[in-house]
Amino acid sequence: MKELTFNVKFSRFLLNWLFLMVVWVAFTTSFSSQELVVGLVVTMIISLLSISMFTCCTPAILCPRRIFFMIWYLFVFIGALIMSNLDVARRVLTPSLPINPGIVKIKTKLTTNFSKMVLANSITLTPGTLTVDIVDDTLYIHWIDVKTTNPEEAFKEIAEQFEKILLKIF
Amino acid sequence: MNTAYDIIGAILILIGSIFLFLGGLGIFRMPDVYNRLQAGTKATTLGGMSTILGIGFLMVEDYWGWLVKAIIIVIFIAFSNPISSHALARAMYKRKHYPLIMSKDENMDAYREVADKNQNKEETI
Amino acid sequence: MKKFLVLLILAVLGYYMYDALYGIGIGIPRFTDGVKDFYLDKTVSQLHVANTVTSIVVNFRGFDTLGEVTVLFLAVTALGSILYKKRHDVGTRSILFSSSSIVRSGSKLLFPAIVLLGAYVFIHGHLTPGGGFQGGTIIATGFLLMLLAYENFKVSHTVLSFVESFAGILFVVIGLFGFMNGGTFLQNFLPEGALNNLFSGGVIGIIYVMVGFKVATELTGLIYTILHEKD
Amino acid sequence: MVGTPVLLIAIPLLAAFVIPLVGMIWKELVRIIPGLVLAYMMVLSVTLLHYVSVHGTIVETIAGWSPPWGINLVFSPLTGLLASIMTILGFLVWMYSYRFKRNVDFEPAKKYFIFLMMLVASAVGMVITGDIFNMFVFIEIMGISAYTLTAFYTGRNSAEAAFKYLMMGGLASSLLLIAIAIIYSQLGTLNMADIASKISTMNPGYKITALVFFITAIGIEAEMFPLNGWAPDAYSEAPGPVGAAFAGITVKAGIYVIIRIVFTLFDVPGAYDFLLVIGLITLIVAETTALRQERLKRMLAYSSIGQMGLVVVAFGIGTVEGAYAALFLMLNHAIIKPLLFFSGSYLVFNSKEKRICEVNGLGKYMPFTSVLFALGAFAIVGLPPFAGFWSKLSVLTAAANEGLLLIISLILIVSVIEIVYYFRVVNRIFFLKYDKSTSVVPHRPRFNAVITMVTLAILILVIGFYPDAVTGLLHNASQDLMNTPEYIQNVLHGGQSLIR
Amino acid sequence: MNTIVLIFVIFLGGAILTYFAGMLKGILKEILFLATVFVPLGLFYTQISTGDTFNIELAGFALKWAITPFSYLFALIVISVATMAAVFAVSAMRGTKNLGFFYANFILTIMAMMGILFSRDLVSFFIFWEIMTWSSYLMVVYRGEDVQKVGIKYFIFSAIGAYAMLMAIVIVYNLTGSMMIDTLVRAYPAFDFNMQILIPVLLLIGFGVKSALMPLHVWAPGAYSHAPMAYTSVFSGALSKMGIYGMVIVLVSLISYFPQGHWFREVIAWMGGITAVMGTLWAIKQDDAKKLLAYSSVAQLGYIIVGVGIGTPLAMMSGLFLAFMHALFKGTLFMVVGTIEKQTGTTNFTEVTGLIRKMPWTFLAALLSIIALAGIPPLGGFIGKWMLYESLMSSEHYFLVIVIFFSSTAAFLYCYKFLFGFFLGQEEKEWDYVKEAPALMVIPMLVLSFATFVFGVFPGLILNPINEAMQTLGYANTQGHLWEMSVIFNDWGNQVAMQPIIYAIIAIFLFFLIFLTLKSYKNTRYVTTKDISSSGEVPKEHENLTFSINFMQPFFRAVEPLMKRQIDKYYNGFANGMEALFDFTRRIYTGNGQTYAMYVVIFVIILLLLKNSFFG
Amino acid sequence: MIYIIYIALGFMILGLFFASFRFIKGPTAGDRMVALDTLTTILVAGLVVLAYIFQRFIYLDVALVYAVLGFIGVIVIARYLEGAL
Amino acid sequence: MDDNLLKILEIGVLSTSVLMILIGLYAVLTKRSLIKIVIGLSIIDGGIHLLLITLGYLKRGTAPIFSPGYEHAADKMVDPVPQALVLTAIVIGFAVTAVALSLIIRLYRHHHTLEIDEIKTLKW
Ligand code: NA
Ligand code: NA
Repeated sequence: MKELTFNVKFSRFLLNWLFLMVVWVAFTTSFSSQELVVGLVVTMIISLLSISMFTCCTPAILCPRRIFFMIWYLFVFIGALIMSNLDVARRVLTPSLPINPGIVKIKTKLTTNFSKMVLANSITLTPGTLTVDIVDDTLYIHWIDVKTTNPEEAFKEIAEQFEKILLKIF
Repeated sequence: MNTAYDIIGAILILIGSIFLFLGGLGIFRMPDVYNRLQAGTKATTLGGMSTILGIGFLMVEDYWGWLVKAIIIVIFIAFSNPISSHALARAMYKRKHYPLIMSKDENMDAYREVADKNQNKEETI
Repeated sequence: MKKFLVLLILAVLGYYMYDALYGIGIGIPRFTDGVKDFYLDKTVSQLHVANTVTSIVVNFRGFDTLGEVTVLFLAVTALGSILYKKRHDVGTRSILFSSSSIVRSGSKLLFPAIVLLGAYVFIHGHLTPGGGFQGGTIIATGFLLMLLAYENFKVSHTVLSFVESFAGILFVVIGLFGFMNGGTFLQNFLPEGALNNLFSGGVIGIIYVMVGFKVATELTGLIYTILHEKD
Repeated sequence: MVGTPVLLIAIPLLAAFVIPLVGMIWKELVRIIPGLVLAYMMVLSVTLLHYVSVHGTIVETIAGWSPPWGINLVFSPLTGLLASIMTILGFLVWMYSYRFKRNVDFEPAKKYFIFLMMLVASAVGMVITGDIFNMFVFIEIMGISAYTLTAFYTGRNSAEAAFKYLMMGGLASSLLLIAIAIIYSQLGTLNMADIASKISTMNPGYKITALVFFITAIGIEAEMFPLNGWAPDAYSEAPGPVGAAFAGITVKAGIYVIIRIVFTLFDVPGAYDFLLVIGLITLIVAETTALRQERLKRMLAYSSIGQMGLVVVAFGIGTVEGAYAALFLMLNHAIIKPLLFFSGSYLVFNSKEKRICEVNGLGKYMPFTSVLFALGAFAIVGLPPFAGFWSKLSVLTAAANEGLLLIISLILIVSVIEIVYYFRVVNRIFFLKYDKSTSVVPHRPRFNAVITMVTLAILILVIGFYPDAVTGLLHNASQDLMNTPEYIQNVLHGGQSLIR
Repeated sequence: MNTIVLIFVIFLGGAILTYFAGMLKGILKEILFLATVFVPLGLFYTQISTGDTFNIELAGFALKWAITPFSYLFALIVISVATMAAVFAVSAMRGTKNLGFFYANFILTIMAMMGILFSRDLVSFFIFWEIMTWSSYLMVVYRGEDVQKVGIKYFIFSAIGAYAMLMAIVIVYNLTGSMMIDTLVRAYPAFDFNMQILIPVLLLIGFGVKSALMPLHVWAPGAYSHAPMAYTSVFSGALSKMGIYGMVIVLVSLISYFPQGHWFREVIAWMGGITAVMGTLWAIKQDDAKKLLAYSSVAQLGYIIVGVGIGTPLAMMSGLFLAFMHALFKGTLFMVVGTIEKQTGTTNFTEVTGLIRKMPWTFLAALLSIIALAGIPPLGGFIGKWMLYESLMSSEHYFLVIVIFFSSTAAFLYCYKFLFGFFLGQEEKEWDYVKEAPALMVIPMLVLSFATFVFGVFPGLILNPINEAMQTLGYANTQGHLWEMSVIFNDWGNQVAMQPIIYAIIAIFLFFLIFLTLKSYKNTRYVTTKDISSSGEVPKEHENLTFSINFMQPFFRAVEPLMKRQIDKYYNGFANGMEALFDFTRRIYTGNGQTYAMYVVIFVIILLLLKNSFFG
Repeated sequence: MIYIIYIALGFMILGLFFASFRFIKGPTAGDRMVALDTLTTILVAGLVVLAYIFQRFIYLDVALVYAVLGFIGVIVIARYLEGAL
Repeated sequence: MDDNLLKILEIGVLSTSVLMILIGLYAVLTKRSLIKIVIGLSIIDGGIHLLLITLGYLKRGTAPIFSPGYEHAADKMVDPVPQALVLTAIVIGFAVTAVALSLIIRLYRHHHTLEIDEIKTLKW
């Protein structure tokens, strides 16, 4: 792994700090000065200590365009979630259990580990599919009702809508 | 039934709890561990998120902290549950507990070709 | 045969235990002169600590907690002693499969948040249902997560040892400060502050933070030792 | 005043936390600091014991909450005496093992001394605490220290011994917790004096069930038959000085707890008779088992268990004289058995098996160690003019005063058995031919070990020739133990001269 | 400082000093040793009178040390034997290893015996008793040969005895609230019946062990013969008398006040009688002088117990007189054996013969002592035995008379064996190098053996103190009337009617014995003891056919049934059975943690099941 | 409003029941873990609902911590099943 | 109605805790694997902790935390003492379990088995 410059490190630290401070406020649900002061100190310490770890994104992620896509992604995701949950409900409640399970593989164009994780999680959370593993750019997906074993077709069925947006975010 | 918050909350809770139930039922009914993961943990994820958010909405007028904290929990669940499901599925596969395949298609288990390899390179932090 | 005998014996024991405990009366106020009412009263009126369990754990029965922290400390030390091997015997972790990149990325993302949650829990030990033990445990599980995700995740023994010792020392020293002004061991010597403020309860919050540090480092060390044990 | 009773606990804890830090700076401190702490504890407990025998019991509160609300420490003639014995012995064990593992790795040595110090501190804590749950905590500290010390040598079967110890200790703590739960559910308090003052109002059914769990739990720690299966293993697999510490310190704390519970906490007279019976069975089984041992330390272990049985018998007599005799026995056992362990482990120093037959003829090559072992053997079986005689005599007179002739005769018969196995060893050491083929190689004790053993020997002789050096303390302690109302008065209502 | 304390301080300090001085070379340690024995005993002899007391309180028990006329009598025994044995030991033990250990234990034994005699309370009595036991035990195992069994046996029996005694002591303490012997004696008649039996029985077990009373004697032969002979003379001469001392106190001071006491006395007396017979028979059988003397001691103590047990004034007097005499002559005889052992390296009759001309002084001492032992006039043994017969007759114990007479007669056999085996018989080249022992060894023997002679001729010298001692026990002053009862002597002391006649008889007898023996050697052809060319048998190569082997074969065929039942075997069987049993009990500890956990659960259940009966 | 909550609780308890059944039945360790994972999620939701019923905001912290610990617990077991411990 | 519920609760919780203790004991007494024995000990502890917590329970009680809105609710609060005790007991139990596991690792190194029947070199 290449050495990061101080600037990169510092910017990531600030991002980390900000992120944690938001989480802190959510935890404390309080804007009292005592809580904020303590929070600033604690989150600073933690972000300092975890600076080498928190490398999944850069402060660039905060640019408005990406945030917009994030929100859009959220809606797409929730829609998919609800639809496929209804699908699973149907399967579960059908006495004959209409399933045809199997594992298929798809390829993703995403490059960073973090974005691949988000994609995999999204696939997992949309019922009917479950990411079993990622090997480099290949995702192995357990599909409760396999419609095709062709990777490209499967990609279209399962991941395309998510990947499109994710490519824009990351 | 006083405010919109209450209504949203009630609906979310109701939907959520039904999915929680369905998740449990899915686990009960599905034939193998992968399908149980499919049906069970994910339905409960949605159900749990929905229920928790619903409570947050119900109480948000009392104290805004309820909603904030509910969201925090929901976000955590949204991130953690797929990971744990995935980890379980992978672990079961690595234990050579292969998934149930109903159809006769040869390609129904695409993972078998790479499963036994320790394919992840050492990745430092 | 043996199992049958054991079952028989356990049945008898179960009968007697149930008999001994049945009717012990739960859910109803029992004591007219028990200690709990005193605690519930004094935690508000004198210590200004919202969480009575915390005021009991850290103050009323703080001596227990000191012992408890010691137990944990000793367990960690014991692990080092029992599993001790000469340097050249110590190997790296032998792992069948590395974790998947999903788990890795997820852990990386969640780890700071989990540590922060732990810190939040022990910093607010006197206000919310939390405390040093709970917070410390959460932090340690954060480290556990990282250790599971990354085989080569290193935790500095020196740092752990330093934090752990320092927290322990501070606990005892704060206790000894209680002797100031004719007080007793572990007695509060700081202003109590206002109920439900972060800065309240005097030394109780500080001690619980120390406990949190101690528990976090100790459990982390414990996990680290066990995970790096090679057969 | 060099301190208050709480420092007996706080200082070792502080030191335990400090040692890893200072060990990074200068390794030798890892050995020295526990010694200094133990020395301080010794001085403090002896000073306080002197103070309380003049001014009366000290009740120290913690965190400023007076009993029954806060945890309190009771430093009375009884607890002070036991604490003094423990700290003195702890210091001696430290001295004996000062150069322990010196040339080996640093890490194990560090841990050894921390655990030794904590073993002593927790035993003292068990004795001086006035709170039943706090006692549980100290029992656990002692347990973990003891398990670890037992498993110290990686080369032996010590892990097996430690695991058995842990299994039994785990059961003990579980039973103890159940008992504490029952007590708390009925009385709403954990303070021992408070419990004692309220126990008469407790439903007898719950009371006796709680007592049963207490007795079983502490019976494990106090090595009562049939709960003592762990003990011989632990004693024999642990390093020699640790065996001495077990015999001299931990089991004493266990016995103390049992008597505190039976005498002070509960008002069940039948418990005395029960102690008498169980102590007698322990005594007989342990001594007869000791007779058939082939390994030296195991024999010493069973002997130790037997002695504890005798102590319990003496307490079971239920009179002040009985308590006096029992305390006398405890005191003597605390100085004699360590001497036997110390000298015994030198006798079988290089042996792997540590068989008794390996000591043949060592008297010629290790005269000093052998004579000390013989002195210990003479003293432990109660030969005059050594310390053990007076305690045995007082046990018998106490039993006679209650007309317990059968028990007297059983004790004496068992004493004959004891003589047989101890004198077999002494015979072997002095009067058989040294067998060069055994793995035992004569080994001169090191200077610190010599000092330790000589100190113990001198104590044995001093008490033997002038028992009145300690009888006053023992009398005070036994009266203190039997006087429950005064205990309650002191703790709850502020007896004389309290440190609050 | 109180002289009593001073004596013990000197003893104790001396013991410690000599222990360390033992490492020194040269005679300093020997001087120190002798001084530690002589000075306090001298102090005792000159400075202590029966009025002196010393009181101390120890561990809550009031202790009192004082001397009574009765204990004074035994102190005389201790003094005479101990001093002579000490002198003997200096020379006899020279060159041995662990000399300091020997000295220290020797002194401790003497101190303990004096302590027993000083003790007026049961605690110090017991303390000194135990010190005596362990110091003598250390002497028994001192030489380290084959001692594993002997030492343990001695100590176990001593412990059993001591603990029986201790049990009696604590019972007494409970009943009277005091440890004083006087208090016990005063309170005894008021005890209830069970205690009146239990206490003396327990005490007698304790004393019976030390005085080797059958069936508690089994330790004695081994212990007597394994200890260094310089010590055994004290062991058999003085230490065993401590048992007699205690027994007399019990029998006289306690049992006399007990309504059924005479049964007790009968039993004791009969046990003494049986001990005498069996001891004699076993003694005859021995081929080793040490063993022979050891069994002889057992037998002699039997006589003493008979006298003490019967307890009439005359019987008591005879018992005490015999005790004194036994101390003198048995002390001498053990020294003789010690001398022979030192000079020849063996104590077996079958190996050593014809020492008379090489060690004439030793022979003289042996001869005198043997005569005393056999009860031949005019030496002390005769007087004692005569009085014993007379007392038995007058108290109508005819069967006992027969028993004693049988035993005394049989004793001639081993007396002869001893004398003949060592000193008479053919001289062998093998032993040509043997020389007379050094003066320091010979003198104590001669002193003691001449003492037996003197006291035989002037028994009054001893009977006076005995008379005095018996008065403190509650007997009437017997001087004047009792001594006259004796038919042979109208008055004891220095005017004995038959003395000249006896002198004449003895002188002639001795003269002929010696003369004829010596003469017979001159006129005989020298053959080795292994040379059996005259007999026509064809012996195997290494068979030793000395006449002293199977000496009394026909006799033993006669008494075989009596000898067959060796008590030792019963004890061994018992011990082995116990060990086997205990081997079973230790299997409770199976080594499996689960079993132990099971014990815990079962323990809880039993307590819960029985909680009402335990704690109800 | 409270009736909706009770209905929701009823559903949850049913879910818990089925999941517990799977937990007990297995048959493999993986099945049990799947059931445990589900149970955890349902319980977290249940804890939040309880916080509402008892009207105590601070109980939400318990739910959060429980969620974290449950997640890590499942990861630990999963890694164990994989043979990585 | 309410009292009956309470009774059911009491019986249920007590039965559960006793059952846990018994199950743990069963494991300790019959399971041959050291790990299972340690798990048994932990189950026993769990049962006892449940029992302890139950003792502090109060009908319609709430957590003994005086958070905003609950500053004066002391009379409604459950007994905090058992909670504090259980907190301590849990930590201690955890520590002991950790030590037990390390001992098991040592035993496995030494004996290459976890069967308790095969680890009894020290006996009699
Ligand atoms: Na989950
Ligand atoms: Na436990």
